[in-house]
Amino acid sequence: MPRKQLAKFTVPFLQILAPDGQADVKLDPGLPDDTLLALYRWMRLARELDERMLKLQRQGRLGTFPPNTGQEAVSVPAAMVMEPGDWFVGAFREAGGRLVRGEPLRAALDYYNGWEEGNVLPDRDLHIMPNSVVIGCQIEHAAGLAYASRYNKTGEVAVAFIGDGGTSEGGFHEGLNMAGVWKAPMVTIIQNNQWAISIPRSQQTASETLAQKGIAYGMPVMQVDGNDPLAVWVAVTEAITRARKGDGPTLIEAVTYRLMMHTTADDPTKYRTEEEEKQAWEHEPLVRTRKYLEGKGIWDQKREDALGAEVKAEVDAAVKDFETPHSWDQDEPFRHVYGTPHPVIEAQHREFLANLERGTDRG
Amino acid sequence: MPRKQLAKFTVPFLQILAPDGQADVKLDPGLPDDTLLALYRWMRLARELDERMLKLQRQGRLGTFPPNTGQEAVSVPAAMVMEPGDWFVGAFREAGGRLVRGEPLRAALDYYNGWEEGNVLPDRDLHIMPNSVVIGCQIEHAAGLAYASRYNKTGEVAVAFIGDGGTSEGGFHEGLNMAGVWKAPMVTIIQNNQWAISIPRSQQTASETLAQKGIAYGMPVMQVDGNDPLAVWVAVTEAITRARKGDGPTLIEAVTYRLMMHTTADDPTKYRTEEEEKQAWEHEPLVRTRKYLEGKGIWDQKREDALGAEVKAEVDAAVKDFETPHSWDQDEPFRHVYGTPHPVIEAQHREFLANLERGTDRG
Amino acid sequence: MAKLNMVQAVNLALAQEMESDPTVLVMGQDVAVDGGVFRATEGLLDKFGAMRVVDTPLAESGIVGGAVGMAIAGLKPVCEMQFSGFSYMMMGQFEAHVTRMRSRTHGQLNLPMVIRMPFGGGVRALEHHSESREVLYAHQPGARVVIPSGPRNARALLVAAIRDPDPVVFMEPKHSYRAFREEVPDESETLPIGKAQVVQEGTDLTLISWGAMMRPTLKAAATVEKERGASIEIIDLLTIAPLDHETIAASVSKTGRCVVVQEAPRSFGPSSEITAVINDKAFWYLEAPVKRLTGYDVVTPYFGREKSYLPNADQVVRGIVETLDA
Amino acid sequence: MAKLNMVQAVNLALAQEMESDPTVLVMGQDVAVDGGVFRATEGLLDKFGAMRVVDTPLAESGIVGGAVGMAIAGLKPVCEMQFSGFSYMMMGQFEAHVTRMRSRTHGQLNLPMVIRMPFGGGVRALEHHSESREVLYAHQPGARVVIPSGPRNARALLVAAIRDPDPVVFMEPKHSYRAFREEVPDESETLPIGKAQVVQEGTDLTLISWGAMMRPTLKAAATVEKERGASIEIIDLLTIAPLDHETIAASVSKTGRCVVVQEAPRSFGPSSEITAVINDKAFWYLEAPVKRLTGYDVVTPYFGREKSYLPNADQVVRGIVETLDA
Ligand SMILES: Cc1ncc(C[n+]2csc(CCOP(=O)(O)OP(=O)(O)O)c2C)c(N)n1
Ligand SMILES: Cc1ncc(C[n+]2csc(CCOP(=O)(O)OP(=O)(O)O)c2C)c(N)n1
Ligand SMILES: [Mg+2]
Ligand SMILES: [Mg+2]
Repeated sequence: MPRKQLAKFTVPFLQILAPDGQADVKLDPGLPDDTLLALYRWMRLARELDERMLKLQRQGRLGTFPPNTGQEAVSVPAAMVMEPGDWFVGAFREAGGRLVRGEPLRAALDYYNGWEEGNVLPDRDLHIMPNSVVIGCQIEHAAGLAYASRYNKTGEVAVAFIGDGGTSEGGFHEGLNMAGVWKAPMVTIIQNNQWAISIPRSQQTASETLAQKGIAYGMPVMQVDGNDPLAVWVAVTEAITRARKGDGPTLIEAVTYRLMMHTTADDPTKYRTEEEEKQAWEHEPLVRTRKYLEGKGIWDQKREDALGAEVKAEVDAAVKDFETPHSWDQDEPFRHVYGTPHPVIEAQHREFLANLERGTDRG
Repeated sequence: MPRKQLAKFTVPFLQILAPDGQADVKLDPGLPDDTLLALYRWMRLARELDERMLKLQRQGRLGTFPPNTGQEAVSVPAAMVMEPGDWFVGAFREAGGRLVRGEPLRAALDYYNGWEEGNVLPDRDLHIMPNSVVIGCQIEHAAGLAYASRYNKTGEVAVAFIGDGGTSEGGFHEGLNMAGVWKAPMVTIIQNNQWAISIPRSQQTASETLAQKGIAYGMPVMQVDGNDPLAVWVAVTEAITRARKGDGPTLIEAVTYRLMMHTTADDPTKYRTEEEEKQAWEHEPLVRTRKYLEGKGIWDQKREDALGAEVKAEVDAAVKDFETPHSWDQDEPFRHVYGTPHPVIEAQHREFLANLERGTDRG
Repeated sequence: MAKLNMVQAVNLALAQEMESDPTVLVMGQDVAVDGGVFRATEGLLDKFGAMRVVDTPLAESGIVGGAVGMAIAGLKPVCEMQFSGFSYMMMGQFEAHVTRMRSRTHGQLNLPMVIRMPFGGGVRALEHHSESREVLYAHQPGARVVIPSGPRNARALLVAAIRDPDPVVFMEPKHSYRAFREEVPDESETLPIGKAQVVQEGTDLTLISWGAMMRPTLKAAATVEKERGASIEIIDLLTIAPLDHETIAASVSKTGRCVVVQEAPRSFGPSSEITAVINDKAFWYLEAPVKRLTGYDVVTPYFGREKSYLPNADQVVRGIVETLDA
Repeated sequence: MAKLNMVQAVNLALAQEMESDPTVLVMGQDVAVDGGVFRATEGLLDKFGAMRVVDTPLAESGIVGGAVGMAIAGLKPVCEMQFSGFSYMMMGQFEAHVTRMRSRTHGQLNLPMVIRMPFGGGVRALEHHSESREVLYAHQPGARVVIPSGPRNARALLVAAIRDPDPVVFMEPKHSYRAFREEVPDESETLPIGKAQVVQEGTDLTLISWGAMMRPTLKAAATVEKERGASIEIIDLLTIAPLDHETIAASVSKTGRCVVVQEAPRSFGPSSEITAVINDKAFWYLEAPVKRLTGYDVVTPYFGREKSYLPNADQVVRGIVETLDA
């Protein structure tokens, strides 16, 4: 039994919708028209929100935020194929998916303007986890949520997102390994947008694909064109189905591109060329989806204009709401250190209120 | 470009010496007789040390320690193929390899009897890292050592060890990923001894092999029979050669078995059967190596007895030395908090000495 | 009522809470088949099965991060860190999520989870098995840090910790695991988290400690009482964070003198906080400086030197006498 | 001599040390091509090349663990944690190795490495970008914790940290990064690590702070001096651990009154240690309790509430007045 091959692995790739809007007929999932229209609408809304937030930020009316422009075809279809009870476990670049899951437009505005109120959902049962700004942790949370699904036999699936950069963190590894051992109903989607701030994908890891990292945990893997919402739809559906059946977790790499800056505090011209960005725009997901819809005869310029007006109005309303002066208490944090009172916190709470009242006249 | 296969990976396996002592002639590296005899001697010495330490521990003459019995064919040949400048980066179950690298027998005795003196090597240039009791950290250290080798163009290779359990830690992941990106001259050897205390390999990870975890980092991988010193010799030699040439890191899984308890504080009957242990003893490395030497006509019972007496005498001498009363200062730690003095430490140092002098008569 | 040591008391608390609340589960390295390296979870696997007594991979961050997910999904995970010395691997999860989830969501998501960890020296163990680093957890608002000192309060506090709506770091002084036994009632009982206990009233000096240091502390108090006829009030903190300022301040306001005994290194240790609280709340009553008897600001030595580095009753006696005479 | 802000001063220190010592290298996320998210490492890649200015994968533990290996092999890595809020991911490496290697090997292996991290609030940043948690590092013997307060001392201390034979956690108050400029001499200069600086002498009260809090502290002192004619001695700690007991004790022994201003949460914070040191060394000189003006024991709020949570000059003024009048 000398040198022999013990095990073989392959990394499949899936693309259905080409950049020109042509779908591979053998692979097209044949989604109903209203589903396709909803899909496009969510992506447009997410894009509109990004663009408005960027404007607000530049005008000093909003804090720093990470735009998801160019990546709408990842989180939007993923969120659409999830069941209501499934857990949406984001990193911080899944604005589209969050909207699909029922997060109000305004939540992102409040959150990125420095208010915890943006994390308070209309309903706890929306099963959306808050952003995990600390990268990698969310994969471990998802493994635990998925474990709980098995524990309580709820059939819920945890769908987690992480960036290409995030795959280097220990938390990515520990979470996926546990999910593998637990055969946990979990789907992990790497949004490989080619950049982790200024670090290109090639300097993040020496592996040929990010999908293959799932081989380390004995789970099925797949790379998909992340600018192709149909491929994402099919891949995530397959993975969720497998998870819900009790066949364990899946790792999906969605290859996409971060078309804007990392956050509004970032200047991409320091580390990448305009040429690269221009090329990437040619693969972006909205245009190709629109062409696909046009090809199916369910879309045209008139409808496009109407939708544009519609999402603009929706975002307008949210921004108006957001900018209506609110009277959120400054002392709110004191109410949420613990769920039960403690004299140390209560005393400091009083001290805080007294300081607040006295103001900061002298600096 | 629909569903296609992006990448293919295989996990090769290597065994040269079968449990019956027969070597695969095509694969036998044909090591010189004196090398083979030295290899066997180091393994016997490591075994002898384990057995004596176990006795000492049971008699209350030594603290807790983790025996390496059954795993000698991993760290011993690996250490033998290393160059003097290469870095030996152990976990804590590489007693054999440490001896090969020049660590005195007595060091392990002092270390496991609660004295930092066991970490102080006769020469800093032995390039042996202290045990990393905290699992996983050592892989990150090795990546840094290997980076420094490239930085200083020394050609040194860092050879790191970790257990099957250790592969679940984030440090394993972060260290190997960095090594991959850095094309660092590093060889990582997983001692898959089937158990992490009471957790069997099958519950540690869902991956079919541990070797395949290297696919996540884009590095060559190999599984070897870890009870076969020739296979380890060949695999580590290949990997070190590749590393020294500048072709980057390798991950090797050595399949072996922890024949004794996890540490002397552990009771394996709680979690595994005698039957399993008995079977494992049939694959242990010393007997098969001895048979191989006998087959080559360079070993017999007489030489075996002589070697037995020799290693016993060597261990006897180390134990005698170890048990000779020493006068290591109790206040030593105060001298090594920092390399330069600070009044806070100096004041506490004086306080400590005063307390020490006064004793603990009243409890 | 049975005479139990602390390991058995912990085991009892876990078994009873798991019995009465099906959402409670136990997870960690070697907690199931092996029953825990200290046997604190022994027998639980047989009673409650592998879904509720979970042997995890070797991954502290994964364990705690997994527990965060479970807690959000309605479970009450009791995680075990095999030794506190390995718990720092999960500090990222702890700081970023364990302590913050409630505040982040204004209470919409809370984490009823417990992180148990044996800590402290005195058992002649390997490196990383002897530290006292409770401050690393205590300084982070959002979690509680509880340290029992004996079997009975360990049981009662662990039950309270499991029932607490918020994360509790439950640090078990391993030196006390099998050091002595106490009567522990069969029926479940709790102690309030956040409250210190006056274990003995007195008028001349307040002696404060917690965990394994309670034993040399009590011994020293008895010695000084006998030798000097002093009346010493003794406080067992039980909860390190948030600290019970009232009990400390009331006692020191009465006695005017205070000695704090701690195993952790001195600088930035719990006794510094206690001193600061006394400074805030009882300054005008102080007749002598607060005396901190602590571990030293050195890297915890291996066990060959451990004994001389752990505060002992003799030092406490001297500290008390010095403070009485000051 | 040029007028630099703190980011530029840090940059200057790095550039000059790299110039004069070929074993010094810089590593971290986005430190090379991007020049660091705060531009502290800008231009270094061009000057020193990619081997010495290393853009790493997104892995804090890997960065610090890698630096441990490099330091043992004779290099002097200066690691950057992008924000202190992410540094807890490397706490396992820090506790187990960074702080212990020297002690473990009785000095045979030492770690001349620096871990730089921007910390603290005041820049309207996202969650995890505003905390002050220096105690988590300060409580661990074996490493030093240094916090500059201005461009000139930042440069001098960073140079000293890089040359130090032991690991230094170098925490940069990001609120001060671009807040003001100072003359920074071209020629390299150092400040001793472990020494606090008396930035103003006085007789009525000792005012202690560090980092970004030095600004409201100085402002408050000027106000009280003007309004009350009080003479205030001001200490800038510069090194948090190990702490400069002498300077603190000497000052408070002289003034009899002390106010400490800290951004971190109050409980188990640096000001508690300072209070305890004063209790130990200057108790009999105290005419009033030490006043701690600190952050609150709450989870650091997002920036919508940040301003009311950061100690401000007004509070410091009131604290000083109260302490003078006590
Ligand atoms: C643990 C941790 N380290 C560092 C950071 C700082 N940081 C924020 S985003 C980012 C890059 C993330 O890249 P990637 O994972 O690819 O996600 P993307 O931003 O591209 O969506 C970094 C380094 C962080 N948030 N968390
Ligand atoms: C980070 C960390 N967590 C937990 C432990 C406690 N512990 C010591 S050895 C061990 C099992 C190690 O298993 P493996 O990696 O397979 O190595 P082996 O003991 O089999 O050689 C555990 C859990 C540790 N030392 N470090
Ligand atoms: Mg990215
Ligand atoms: Mg093992």
